[in-house]
Amino acid sequence: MSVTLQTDAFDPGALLSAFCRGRQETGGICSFTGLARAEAGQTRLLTLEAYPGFTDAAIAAMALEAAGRFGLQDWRIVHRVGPISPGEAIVFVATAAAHRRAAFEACDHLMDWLKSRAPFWKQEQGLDGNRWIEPTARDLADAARWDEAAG
Amino acid sequence: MSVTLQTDAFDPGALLSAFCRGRQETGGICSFTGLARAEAGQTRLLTLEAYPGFTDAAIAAMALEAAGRFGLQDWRIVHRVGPISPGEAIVFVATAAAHRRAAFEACDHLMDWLKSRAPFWKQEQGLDGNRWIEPTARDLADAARWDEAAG
Amino acid sequence: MARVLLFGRLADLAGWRERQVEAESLVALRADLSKADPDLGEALRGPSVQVALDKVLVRGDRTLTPDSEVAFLPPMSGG
Amino acid sequence: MARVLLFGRLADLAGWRERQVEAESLVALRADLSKADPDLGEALRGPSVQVALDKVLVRGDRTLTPDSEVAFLPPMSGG
Repeated sequence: MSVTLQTDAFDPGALLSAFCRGRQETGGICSFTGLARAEAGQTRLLTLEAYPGFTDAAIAAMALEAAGRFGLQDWRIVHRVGPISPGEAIVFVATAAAHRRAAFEACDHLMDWLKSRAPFWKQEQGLDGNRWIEPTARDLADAARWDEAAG
Repeated sequence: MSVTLQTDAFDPGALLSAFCRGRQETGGICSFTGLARAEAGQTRLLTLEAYPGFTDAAIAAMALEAAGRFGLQDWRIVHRVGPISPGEAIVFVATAAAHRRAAFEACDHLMDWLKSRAPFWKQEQGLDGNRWIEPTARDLADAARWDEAAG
Repeated sequence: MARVLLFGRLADLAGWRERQVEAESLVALRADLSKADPDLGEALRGPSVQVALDKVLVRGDRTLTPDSEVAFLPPMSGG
Repeated sequence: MARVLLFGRLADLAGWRERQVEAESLVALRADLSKADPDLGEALRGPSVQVALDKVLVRGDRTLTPDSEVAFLPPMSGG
């Protein structure tokens, strides 16, 4: 149960191997890896800014809430900050539960929240200059799916 | 896009590392790893029987159908056969898509099908002897969620 | 002559998993298996048992050739 | 004296990301920042800008101590 924000690239598989190890009562582990897309030649550099101590605390609080709600046995979140090249992993989320439905739903839910509400500031450097990005309508709609379910 | 049935144990992380490599246009990769549970001390050995050439063909046909339905860029399925000890991985499914919703849904769907309808015969060796297992009501209900969606 | 495969509880019941059997059709094969082992014959007639000929599910009768492979599949448990 | 942090487009607008500012309250701090850079002052008043004091979101005024950390947070983009 931990959050890591890091500027170095990471290997999602190494994180999954570590997360799977020594589990006797876990039935299912779901992982999601978000990658930076190249967007068909329009090469972009993505830069993520975080507020250390605030961003990781917000993510941990959210993950603990989700762990209780979905009955998770364990979770792990790693998020890149700083410049990220196309093809590189931006985020890794893994969830462990006794049954697979809980692992899938919690991972999906955590990703929706991370993509739309986590305290990051994202900048795309494209051919037409730099711009700060806000969550897409799709991201907000995805995240809102869980608000009703919580009611 | 391949299915492997194997008697040897595997490392889910190594499979995920290989699956993530060199992706320029993939936005999200979802993976699910199913593990054999120890069931609190009631140590069991699980044995899975497959029909080589039939089981793998059925899984590949199902995965290709799902790839079309969800717009997957790629998928990978590895399934153990033979005796499996508690804590060991039984199944690994990974899906790659441009956007995360498709990756999650396809992986979830493939797992539901694999757990309930894939041509395996599963035997549990428990303290009270061996028994052949059929899909649980939960497995069948999970798989049936997708029948309506396809209509 | 066909190669016959049994899976899961059918193999446990019969005490074998693979056998060469002389038969010119699926109907003749079922009759031969039933004659040699009535309990197995009964089990193979169960509505939940499927038959694959050369790795493709089939229903009803089929002609068998010397290199046919016939598999009797009890209800699949999923993985 | 408080440590002031700006994030995202606010830092681009101001041309700095971190600065020590003399101020005894959040209201006084905003006034000082606005006086030195009216455009920044205007941006900080936007309804979508949140304020964190010592890494906790706050609303309204607060007393600042010499080791206070004040962060101005534009809309978060998600990861």
